[in-house]
Amino acid sequence: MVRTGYDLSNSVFSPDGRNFQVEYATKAVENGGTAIGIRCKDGVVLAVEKIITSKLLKPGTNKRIATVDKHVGVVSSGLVPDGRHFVSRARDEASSWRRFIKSPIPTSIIASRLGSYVQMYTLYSSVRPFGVTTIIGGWDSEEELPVDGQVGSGPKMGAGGKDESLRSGGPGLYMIEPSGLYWGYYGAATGKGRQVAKGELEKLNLQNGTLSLLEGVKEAARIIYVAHDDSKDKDFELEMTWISGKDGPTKGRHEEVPAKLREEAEKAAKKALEGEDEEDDSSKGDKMEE
Amino acid sequence: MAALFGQDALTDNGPGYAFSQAPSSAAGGIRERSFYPYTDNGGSTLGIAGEDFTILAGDTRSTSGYNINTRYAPKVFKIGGDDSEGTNATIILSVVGFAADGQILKERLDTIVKMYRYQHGKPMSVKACAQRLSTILYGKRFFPYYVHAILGGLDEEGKGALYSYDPVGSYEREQCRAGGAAASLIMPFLDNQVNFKNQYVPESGEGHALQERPRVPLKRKETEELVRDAFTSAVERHIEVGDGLQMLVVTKDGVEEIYSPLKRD
Amino acid sequence: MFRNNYDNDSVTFSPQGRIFQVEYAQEAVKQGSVVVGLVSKTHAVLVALKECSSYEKQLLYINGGRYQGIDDHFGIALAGLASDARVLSNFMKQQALSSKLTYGRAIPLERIVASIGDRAQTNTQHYGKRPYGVGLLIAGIDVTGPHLYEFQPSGMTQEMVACSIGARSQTARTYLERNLDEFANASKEQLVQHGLKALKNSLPQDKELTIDNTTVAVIGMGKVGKLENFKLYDGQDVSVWLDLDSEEKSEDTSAATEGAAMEIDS
Amino acid sequence: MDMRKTGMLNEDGIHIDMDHLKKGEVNADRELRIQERTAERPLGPTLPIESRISSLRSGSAADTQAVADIVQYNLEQFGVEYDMPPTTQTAAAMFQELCYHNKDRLSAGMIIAGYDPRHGGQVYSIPLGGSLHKQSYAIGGSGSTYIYGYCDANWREGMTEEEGVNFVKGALQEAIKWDGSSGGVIRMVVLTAKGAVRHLYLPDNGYTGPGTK
Amino acid sequence: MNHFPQAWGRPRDDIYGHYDASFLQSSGPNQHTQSPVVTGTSVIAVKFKDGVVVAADNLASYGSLARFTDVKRLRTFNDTTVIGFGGDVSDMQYLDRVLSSLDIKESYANDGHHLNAKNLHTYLAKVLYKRRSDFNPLWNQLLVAGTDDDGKPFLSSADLLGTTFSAPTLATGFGAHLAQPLLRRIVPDEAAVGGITQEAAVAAVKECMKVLFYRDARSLDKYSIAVVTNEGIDLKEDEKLEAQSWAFAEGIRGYGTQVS
Repeated sequence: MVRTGYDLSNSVFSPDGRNFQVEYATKAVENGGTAIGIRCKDGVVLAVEKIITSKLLKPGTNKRIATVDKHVGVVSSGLVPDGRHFVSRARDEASSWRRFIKSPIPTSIIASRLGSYVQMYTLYSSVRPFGVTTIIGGWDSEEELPVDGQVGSGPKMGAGGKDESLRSGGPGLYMIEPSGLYWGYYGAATGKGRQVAKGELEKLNLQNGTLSLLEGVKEAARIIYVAHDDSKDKDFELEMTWISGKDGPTKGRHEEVPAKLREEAEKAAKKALEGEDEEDDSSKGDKMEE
Repeated sequence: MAALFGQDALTDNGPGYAFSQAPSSAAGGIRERSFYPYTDNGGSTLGIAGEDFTILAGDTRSTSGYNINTRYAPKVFKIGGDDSEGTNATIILSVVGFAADGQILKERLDTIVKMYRYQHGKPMSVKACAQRLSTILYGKRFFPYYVHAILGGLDEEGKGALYSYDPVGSYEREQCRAGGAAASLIMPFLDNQVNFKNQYVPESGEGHALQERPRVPLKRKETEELVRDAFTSAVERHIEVGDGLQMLVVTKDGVEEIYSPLKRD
Repeated sequence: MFRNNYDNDSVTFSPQGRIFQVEYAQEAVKQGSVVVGLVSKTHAVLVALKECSSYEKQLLYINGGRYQGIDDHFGIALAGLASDARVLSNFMKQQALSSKLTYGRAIPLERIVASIGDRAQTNTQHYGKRPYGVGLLIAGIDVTGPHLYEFQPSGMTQEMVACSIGARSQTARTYLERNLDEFANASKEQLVQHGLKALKNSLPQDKELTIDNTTVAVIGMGKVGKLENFKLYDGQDVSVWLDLDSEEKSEDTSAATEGAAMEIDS
Repeated sequence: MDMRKTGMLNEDGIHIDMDHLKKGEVNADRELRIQERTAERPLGPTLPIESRISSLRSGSAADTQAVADIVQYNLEQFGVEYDMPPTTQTAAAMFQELCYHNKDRLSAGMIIAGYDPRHGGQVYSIPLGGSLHKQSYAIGGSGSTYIYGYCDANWREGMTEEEGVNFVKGALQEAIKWDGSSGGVIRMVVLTAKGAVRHLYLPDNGYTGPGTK
Repeated sequence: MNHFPQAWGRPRDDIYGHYDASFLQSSGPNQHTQSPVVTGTSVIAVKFKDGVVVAADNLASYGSLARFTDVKRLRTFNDTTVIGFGGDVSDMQYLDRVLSSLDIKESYANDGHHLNAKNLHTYLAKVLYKRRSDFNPLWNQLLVAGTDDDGKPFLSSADLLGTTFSAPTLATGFGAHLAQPLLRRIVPDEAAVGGITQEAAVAAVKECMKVLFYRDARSLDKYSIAVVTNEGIDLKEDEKLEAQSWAFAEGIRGYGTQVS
């Protein structure tokens, strides 16, 4: 294969209008563990397949899904340290929003800010693009939030003249690629198993807005298990977080899915897989057990 | 002005204060915005260097004006050592005056002594620490730490070493020193009892022939008693001193802490 | 062509999405002599080979011996460029100090490790910088118990049960992996012995561990919530550990296995 | 209005804002704010910040105008950048930020009132030091000291728009009566889902009209 | 510390003589220092065997005007710590935001470490000292209540100068004069803390709130009270003073028509 040198520097177009460095960065993502996000009617689930690269790693630690402010979760696939950089920027954005607007940053806005940030790393030859694709899930509060720090409460019966039919807040899910490109999603997947995962997500018909958060958790676990290619990869650990509204289990906060629920979901996922694999040789199923 | 209510009512009937109390009012003339960044938290400290030990002591009362903030606020601290408790420390410091400055000063010195150990692999000598403390204090010559600091330890020969400081870093190695609210009460007592000032050998003569009582190094036990007496007396005569007496004693075996109650009136 | 053009700086991806400069920096870690770290439920241990490769002036930085006092709750061991380690170590020292001064609390280990990881990542994304050429093992204890972390030049940091980095560390890792299940309930002595055995495995055939080439550092949870401060054993002091090792060998080579079996019974 | 030694304009007047609600009138729950001022100036202290957010200012006219201008600009930017109208809270947060961080340089007491469909009518008060208080109604300015009692005694939860207007008018009449530094006409703006409606009441007819015209 | 937050941090004429402020520039850039405007009065707190009780009334005064009557001056942190604010309300709100952002930052690691009351007090004291050293003080006195590293009750004060002290009973503002002696009678020293039940502590604090309302003209009969223990925080923000008795007024004879 003949390379022309247009791929040696960031911020350089090739004659056919490609930015090779961004494409190569995407390659780094394609080797990462699968990460997915599902936007349910009453919340968002994030899940990631953590490949166990060494037996010496301490199980249950080395978390890969991060919280931003209290209501946003971020998971990325690709170069892990780049993901950490991304998260720390996200936290800066959220805190600067807090400083000026004195309220939590809406998910759509943090996605847009971070999209711009990632895009900036494709513009200059002095930096390289992010080697991660990131999924951002958040819940914008449906409640009337006070201005941070305010005292007093107004009339006891609440403010007058509200349009009660208005629905505000709710779940948000976005995915940002190394190019800085981002879209809002019902279901998003990245990393090694993204193709399989996307197929599975599509089957869920998420745009109908009927999938509940609890079902979402089950589906997320199942999809990660389906997307995991255990002929190629070693064992993996499943990490899952979720965010619900004020009436849901997390009360608007981004939190780890409780261990019990996750284990249940994993058990169901394994079972579903076994069902699928019945015709295959059973050695795979055994392997899952260990 | 009326738009902002009669702000002057704020302090019409309190004690007098050095600055106009009216909050900056709407276009109401010159705005006075002074702030006095110090206060005096009372209390007293005292240090005595012996032959092979040094004692630093302080009462544990903290005051503001006529109020007692607390009956237990230590004024004597270990500096350096292995951890935040000062395990294996060999240097002690007392601070009296503005407590917040004292606290910060102590923390700065403690950090420096610990960093010294980190960088040089050996503990800092009292002499070096004494010089460093002076530098810290002078570094804030134009916004001083409002404290009277006394540093104690053992010198290279194992003798008791005591250094006392003014707020801007002037320092001197001394045999004994009292600081804080009751300094003027305690110091003359120490002059007499530690350095035997105004004590003469009986019958030794008249006028210039009169011989001063020769100085003898104090024993640790009697020094502790001396410290206790000094504070018991100070408590009687100074309202900002009382509640408890905290003593740190450095010897070749390390630092020992002794606490005893004082009158709480 | 053997050489490629994608390895000149750390801001260029190869077509496979690799960053060669970072990978080369990882090689620098392998030039350093081996260090081993492991944790039990009560202790964290670092053992290291002292003979410095040409790369290293100082093998073991322990924030308990030379760095005593301020971060009494953790220490580090390095493989690779010692000067890079010093930069990171000083940074950690500052962070630890500032945590003590600002909050009156010993800095949580995971956070201080993450902070050097973040620092290292920056060096892999900007032109004109180079990745750190050093790997670290960070071992210590905080209120959540003993921890061991590995730091890599890429900025990757991971919590481990046991780990080894440096020259021929693969053999040490193999030992650790084989005995992984025994660490959690090991006593302080057993843990150090495992460390020494792993270390020995990485030695060339004709070499032995001696007081001249081995250092050991231990930190443990003392009684009633108190720390057993980080303690470095160097020179003659190491002999207690080495003797322990040889005694055991002469008595019964399988003592460790037995010990573990007994614990399972109980 | 008079000139002080500092060269700052000082504005007198009183402001009442109320956040009030009532049931029964379609879309009529609203937030109200009124202000009154000496008649010599063509504009009241009421400044529209966004179409349905207003600020009331007391203290130095120059200061409060400057603050209001900055906030207005920022709110416009906000709307453009995020493609959504700012809420009353956002406006209040911005005002508070400016008033608090520049408290030693400003002499500005502000009342922020606004309506948005999600939060309904709201009133915030930012007194001199730059603290932020959410209130049922807020009063400020020189005349306000005279009507703390009136307002406390006459304010009720869930008033209708008409009751609200009367409450505000009644309070202001008292302020005008007793405060030597307040007087003239009553200007009022009523913020509801329907938008901002300005009212004017003259002493000529005992403050009964002309109202909204 | 006394009844006049405006006077905090200023030398008293009767003790120091009139202060010569001439060397302090009265004009020029970087003038920060302000005075408190909207202020809260006393905060009082007492340790008991399992924790700490803290209380403050719900009033924010504007000079002598009782301007805001629904200002909650106790703030919780982490479900482990209560902070009571006396002094300027705008600075209290600022500190509240500082604490919120600290809370968010702390929860990021999710590593099982939490700041306790002692850590928080150290931090706040540093913030206050820093600001006083910049001549831009936060005009507050804070009481921080909760438990320390060993789970024992913790109570400590920090003020606009960065001065800190800790005691089994603490009170700011007017409370330092009126409530502190009453509380000290019940809990004279650290050793006595172990013998105090929660009920006794709450009763003592409520009694003090009543005395303060009787005698502090800038106080309110609505108040907030929090009990903080290792089990969590019980915060009530809309308490009313109970069983007040002003009937003694009948017996007072003094001026005018009452001289008989």
